Amino acid sequence: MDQKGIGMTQEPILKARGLVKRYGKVTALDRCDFDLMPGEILAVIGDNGAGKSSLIKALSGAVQPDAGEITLEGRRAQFASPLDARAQGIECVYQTLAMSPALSIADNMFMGRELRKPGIMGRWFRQLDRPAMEQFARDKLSELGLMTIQNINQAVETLSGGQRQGVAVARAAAFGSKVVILDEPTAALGVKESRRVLELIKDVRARGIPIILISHNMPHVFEVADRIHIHRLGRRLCVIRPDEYSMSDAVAFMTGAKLPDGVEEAA
Amino acid sequence: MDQKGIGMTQEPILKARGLVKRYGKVTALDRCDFDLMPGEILAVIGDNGAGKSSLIKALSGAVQPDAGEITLEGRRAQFASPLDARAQGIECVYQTLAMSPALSIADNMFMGRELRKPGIMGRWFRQLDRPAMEQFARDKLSELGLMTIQNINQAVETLSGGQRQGVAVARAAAFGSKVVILDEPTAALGVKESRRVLELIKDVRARGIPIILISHNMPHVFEVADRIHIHRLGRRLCVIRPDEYSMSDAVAFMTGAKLPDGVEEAA
Amino acid sequence: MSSETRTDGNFEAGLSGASQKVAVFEERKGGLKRLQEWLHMTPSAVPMIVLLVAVAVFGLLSPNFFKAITISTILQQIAIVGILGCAQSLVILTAGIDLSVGAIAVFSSVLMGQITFRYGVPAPASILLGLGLGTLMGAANGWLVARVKLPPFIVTLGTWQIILAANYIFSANETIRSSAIAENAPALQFWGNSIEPGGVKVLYAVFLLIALVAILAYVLRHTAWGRHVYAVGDDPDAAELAGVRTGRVLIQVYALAGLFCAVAGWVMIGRFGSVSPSASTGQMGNIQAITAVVIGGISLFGGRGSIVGMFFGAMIVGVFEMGLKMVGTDPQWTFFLIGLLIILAVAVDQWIRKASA
Amino acid sequence: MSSETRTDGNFEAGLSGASQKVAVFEERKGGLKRLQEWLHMTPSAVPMIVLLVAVAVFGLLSPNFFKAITISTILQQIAIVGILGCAQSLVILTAGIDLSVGAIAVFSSVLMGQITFRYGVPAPASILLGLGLGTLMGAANGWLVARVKLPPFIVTLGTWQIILAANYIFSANETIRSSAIAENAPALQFWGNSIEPGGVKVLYAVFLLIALVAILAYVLRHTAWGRHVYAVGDDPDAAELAGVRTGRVLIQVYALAGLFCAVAGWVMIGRFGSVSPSASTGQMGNIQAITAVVIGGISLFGGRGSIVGMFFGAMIVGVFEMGLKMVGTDPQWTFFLIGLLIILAVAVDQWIRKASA
Amino acid sequence: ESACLITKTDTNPFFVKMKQGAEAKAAELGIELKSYAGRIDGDHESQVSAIEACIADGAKGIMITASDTAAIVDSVAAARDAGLLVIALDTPLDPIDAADATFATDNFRAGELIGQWARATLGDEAENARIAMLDLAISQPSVGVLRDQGFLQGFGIDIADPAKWGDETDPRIIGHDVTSGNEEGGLKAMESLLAKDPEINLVYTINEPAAAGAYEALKAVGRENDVLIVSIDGGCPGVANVKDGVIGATSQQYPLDMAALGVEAIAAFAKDGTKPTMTEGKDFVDTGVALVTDKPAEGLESIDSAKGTELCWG
Ligand SMILES: Nc1ncnc2c1ncn2[C@@H]1O[C@H](COP(=O)(O)OP(=O)(O)OP(=O)(O)O)[C@@H](O)[C@H]1O
Ligand SMILES: Nc1ncnc2c1ncn2[C@@H]1O[C@H](COP(=O)(O)OP(=O)(O)OP(=O)(O)O)[C@@H](O)[C@H]1O
Ligand SMILES: [Mg+2]
Ligand SMILES: [Mg+2]
Repeated sequence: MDQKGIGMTQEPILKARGLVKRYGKVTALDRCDFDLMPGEILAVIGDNGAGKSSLIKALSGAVQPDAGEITLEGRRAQFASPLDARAQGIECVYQTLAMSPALSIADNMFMGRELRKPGIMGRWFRQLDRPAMEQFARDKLSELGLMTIQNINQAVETLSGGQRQGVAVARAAAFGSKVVILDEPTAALGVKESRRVLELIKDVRARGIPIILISHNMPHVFEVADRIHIHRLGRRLCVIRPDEYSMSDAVAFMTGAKLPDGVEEAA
Repeated sequence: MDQKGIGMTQEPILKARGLVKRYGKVTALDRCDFDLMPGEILAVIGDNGAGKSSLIKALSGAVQPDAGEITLEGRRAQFASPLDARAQGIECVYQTLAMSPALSIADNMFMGRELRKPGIMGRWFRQLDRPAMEQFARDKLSELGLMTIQNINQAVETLSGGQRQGVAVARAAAFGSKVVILDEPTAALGVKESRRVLELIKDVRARGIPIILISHNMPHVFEVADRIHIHRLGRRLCVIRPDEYSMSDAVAFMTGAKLPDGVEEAA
Repeated sequence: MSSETRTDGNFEAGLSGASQKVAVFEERKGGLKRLQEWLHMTPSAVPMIVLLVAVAVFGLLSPNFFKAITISTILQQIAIVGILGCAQSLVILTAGIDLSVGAIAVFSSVLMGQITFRYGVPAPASILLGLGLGTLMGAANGWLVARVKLPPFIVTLGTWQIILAANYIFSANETIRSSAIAENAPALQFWGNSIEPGGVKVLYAVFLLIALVAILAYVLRHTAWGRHVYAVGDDPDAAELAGVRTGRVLIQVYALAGLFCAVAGWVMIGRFGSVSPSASTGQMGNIQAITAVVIGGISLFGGRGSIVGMFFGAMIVGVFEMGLKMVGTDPQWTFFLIGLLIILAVAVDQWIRKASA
Repeated sequence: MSSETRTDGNFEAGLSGASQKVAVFEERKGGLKRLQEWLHMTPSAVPMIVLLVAVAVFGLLSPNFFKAITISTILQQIAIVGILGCAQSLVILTAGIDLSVGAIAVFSSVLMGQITFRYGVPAPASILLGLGLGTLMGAANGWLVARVKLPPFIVTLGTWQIILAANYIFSANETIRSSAIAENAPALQFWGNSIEPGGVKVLYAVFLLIALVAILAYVLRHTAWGRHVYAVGDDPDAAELAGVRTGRVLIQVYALAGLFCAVAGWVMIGRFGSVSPSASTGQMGNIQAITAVVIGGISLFGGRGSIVGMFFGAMIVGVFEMGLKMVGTDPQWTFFLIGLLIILAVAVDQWIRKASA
Repeated sequence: ESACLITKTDTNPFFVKMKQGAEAKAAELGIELKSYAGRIDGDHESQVSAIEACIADGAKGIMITASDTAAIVDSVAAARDAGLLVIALDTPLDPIDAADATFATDNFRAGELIGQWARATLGDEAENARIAMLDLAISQPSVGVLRDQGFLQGFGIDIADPAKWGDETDPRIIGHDVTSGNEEGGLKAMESLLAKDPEINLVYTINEPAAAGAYEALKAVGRENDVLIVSIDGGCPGVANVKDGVIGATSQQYPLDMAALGVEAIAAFAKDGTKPTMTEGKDFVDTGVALVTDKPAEGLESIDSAKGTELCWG
């Protein structure tokens, strides 16, 4: 299989080469490459501990890789913090969700980009526009069907695991402008809520924004992904198209049961 | 549908009647009933926030219900703490996993039931038998295929989300003697690891131990469950057998799209 | 796989027509329940209630307690602790702790005094200088915490000693006498002025404290920065990932705390008349401020609590100290009973919270 | 649903023959890297290195520093702080803090002395009584923390005052003189005895400290109880869910801390000869012990660190204080420099940890 | 040649001056002086470790103002065994011959003087006096107790146990409170006692900073002119306050003299091993105490504030 051929007609919007990340003795990323094309949904699949989360953390500025380089829209990018990445339009839902448990849903959704009241109160007294923030949060959660949340001012710590995840996904989808990264967004979600998230992912792509989706749910992956990045032992094993391979193949590749054509087992 | 008829030929091993649990204004359990038959795998499904986790927390002593009663093997049970429940043979994997992040995998697996060295060192100096504990932990993890863990003395905080979940499941399966409760055990697991957990669940049942499985993964639920408890709005809506209903039906019931025969929407 | 036959590929079809209803549960009724709920929603009410009970008890025990002078004395005694408490609250909300608050306050007051008297700078200018230097000391704490990533306890334990020692060295242990200040630099004693509505003498310092508490309460509740302070204290990693510049917020918080301490130093001159490097606030101010904060219900683990609670916390300590002295126990017994009452106050607080959960 | 056609029901077929291989990555080489890794694996080595550097520097600055008497003086000076540090370490490992350690130590020593001299109880019996009462005071702290669920800081802030006041009241400010003790109750001064191998005088108290550290290190590392202490400090909810009786562990920890403090009180009699209720350990002991613990690398947030680190932490403080005295700085400059060095020591520690991560 | 000076604290101006006096003398005699201090009043342990440091450092002699006069005896004995000359400054050790020599003022006597002065000044009103006692610390360090009890004795009040303040039953005592010996503490203590009894008309203070604080509290309620404040120390700001009428009378002590004498004694000892000789008829070298007031009372020897200013120490 000619990997290089896949989708390489365009320039990738987000590209990484030779990323290395070590934690003490563990090498979580081992000279890993990565390409995200404009407007696509790229799924990343791999065993537990393969280094998927480490990869997207490196891409979104949450960790600094020990080696390797990242380019965003052809320009070399150095993200010192998630805020840097966010300023460039990369929005990420981390596996740990990154929520402040004691704060409300609305506070969490707008963390770091709060809305201020119009007029003097906002300009001079820097008062938050709570009604607007709450309305926005309510709308986004309704889109996801998370209407079982009774009170938008509820502290996040009082939400069920699934509700919490829903809030995080709603936040990323609402604010991502260039790239949206989702690390297992449906892991804790129910059937109905998962469906909503998948629809939302398609909506976001329809807005022309590319998405990186990490998931262990093969049916979901094969349903929405344009390309699938298979991660194994800290690096990219291959990239496949869901219509050219079956789920069994993908599972076989990522677990090491089979090797894709033209690739030799690295480790 | 005659709910009462299902599996009621035997006495339930674990039974609850009229459980109520309130968190401030939220009523997480609203006069909820529950039955677990000996030797069965009972799946509990429901929307996010339906109160599934609250239910099993009440059953395992992690929270005290505001009202209602629980009976274990026909005797009234009052679990003041998870330790009480554990002493009675109820082992639980919570959604939050209940791990001490800074401690090692082996330490976590044996928390509260450590092995001591034989002979004087153990009896008098109460020294831990680390080699035995480590060996045991390694074996259990291998059974689950979590061999990507390099070092059994690694701190749990350095594990990937999926690896952590695997450790928690291995712990419960290894020690549960009467009832094993699993709250979304495969949520963060990969395809390979999920499969292992399902096999493990079947193994446990084969040992004659009944299992409560909370999951949002319908194919998994329909594959392993003997009966399915459908939870909705804080209470049991109905109990179905997977061979009598389709997944679509179950999903429709739990999301409120359809009502099962003979049940009226409560809330 | 055994389940093949039961699996229908498209089980999500069941979703069509799924309920969109929000779960609605009956509301509980009853006055007591409502009170509990209100207490739960308004954590600062709990210290307020403890305070009212304390006032009532001491009022019964000591006939002098309800006299105007007692009230005004209590208020003016808590002014400094209250302002230090504002500084401490900010820091503790970020899950930090500031042991140097008292030292910064004393050193700032010494700086203001010595710059005026030793170097002949006009009082308003040296006040500004003192406030600026206090802010700098706080910012240094913040920099060590946020950038060098040292634990706040150890940083401020170190700077506490450093600042206190610098204070003695710089001042050469010299006290500036009250009469000299009143003559040459009355601006230094500004906060010692008072108004007397209806015979109750109230220092300007008391109004300053109330204003600071009100402003801080607004800022923490109604501005983005305030929410960031809570987020940093709640879970710094999550806050960072969510896009809060945690480092910057921390430095700002410690610097602001330094500024408040310097303000407290200025108030000290007004209140004590003189400028003395050996004021006990330098040694005890931190413990007093922390006591007020904790009795006021702010969690030492960060992210939870309100500044208004701290105000009531300071009041509780003030009322206890005064009340016990008036009831007439000897100082050792007063010390003993205050220890007991601190524990009791927090236990009651905890009990009310639990009952209402 | 659009993906129908691509879905194959039994994708898990792909699993057959899945690799069981453990990921293996190349090991990094190089001496520096190895050192870093070793430091990372052995956190208590970091304070040890800081200690060695400090000793070397003071040895260069002061010709008298390397004399036997200096070494033995430092050792005997840290004996009490070190024992209090053991108590404090236990508590801090559970994410608590104990401000009452110094007060318990002083009160216990007063109890031992007064029970012997005022009530005529034989010394060994009153020592046992004193140890028991100290344990009780600690247990009271633990009960308040574990059962009433009050924050440790506020509990021990309260008991600190209570115990200190009780100490003054009970003792009636009476010092029991050294000569009286030596005559009538030498058992009280037991730990003040010493051996002199090669001219270096080493108090029994120093051996006691080393023994306590060794035992605690063993208990924390190699017994179930020790692991539970770490688990409680790490995440109490998780520990409770995982089946640790967190309440009981907490009470045991505080009670044990109380016992250690009482032992420290006994050692104080040996070291100072006399029994004095106004010993400044009552006021300062807590801060000194906390300093040792934190410099030793135990996290104030609980669950991380080792008791051996605390020992080196106490040594570092002892060496700094002695070294600075010998170099001859004035006391305020000594405080200033110790403040600075506390921060520096922790900064270096942090830096090494970071470099090796 | 080196010598050590160990004071109770180094934040109290009294000890700061003592140190300056010692340093000046040491420089003159070519002796290296190292100073140590406790961290808080009553800090006994720091003094013990300071003595140990001096021994280790090979000093020739130690001057110490002991925080705990009985407890320090062991350490002092160890120092003398090691061949050091130990001189007690300001406060005699218990027993007094535990030190080689003592250059001290009698704190009890200092208290007695102001007590007698207050009694004489109040005249018949003394029977109805309402007294506030502003003490040092609740740990009751010995200076605080000696001064307090001396004052009460001088005023004619039964002091019960002379080793403890607060056990008196005389109704003229409104209350005791502690001040840490600084303005802040003096102010707060005075405020509290005024709330307890607004009619207070005599205030004993442990030292002059506490007196200044008490004065501020009295001024705030407009009673600065009809309350008598007495104090002890004789520092220059204190004497200035006597002059200004803030303090009615104070007992002046001479820390500079004590320190200078101490350094000279150590220098002499270092040279040829001579030990200092005591004041005639006493077992210590009394450096004296004088009552400073501008309103002399009959039958009481005193100096006025002008003279006091000449003799004051900082
Ligand atoms: N902070 C850390 N410290 C040490 N090791 C870490 C840390 N984070 C991750 N690792 C290790 O790095 C490897 C990759 O982890 P990562 O979280 O990237 O896996 P993943 O592919 O996201 O797995 P999962 O699907 O389970 O989330 C794992 O072996 C893990 O143990
Ligand atoms: N500690 C708490 N405080 C307040 N409310 C809570 C708390 N725990 C749960 N709740 C509320 O109780 C309801 C039920 O929560 P629960 O966690 O039992 O749901 P769940 O069915 O397990 O959902 P999921 O599938 O998302 O895990 C939710 O509405 C949640 O907001
Ligand atoms: Mg991951
Ligand atoms: Mg749940």
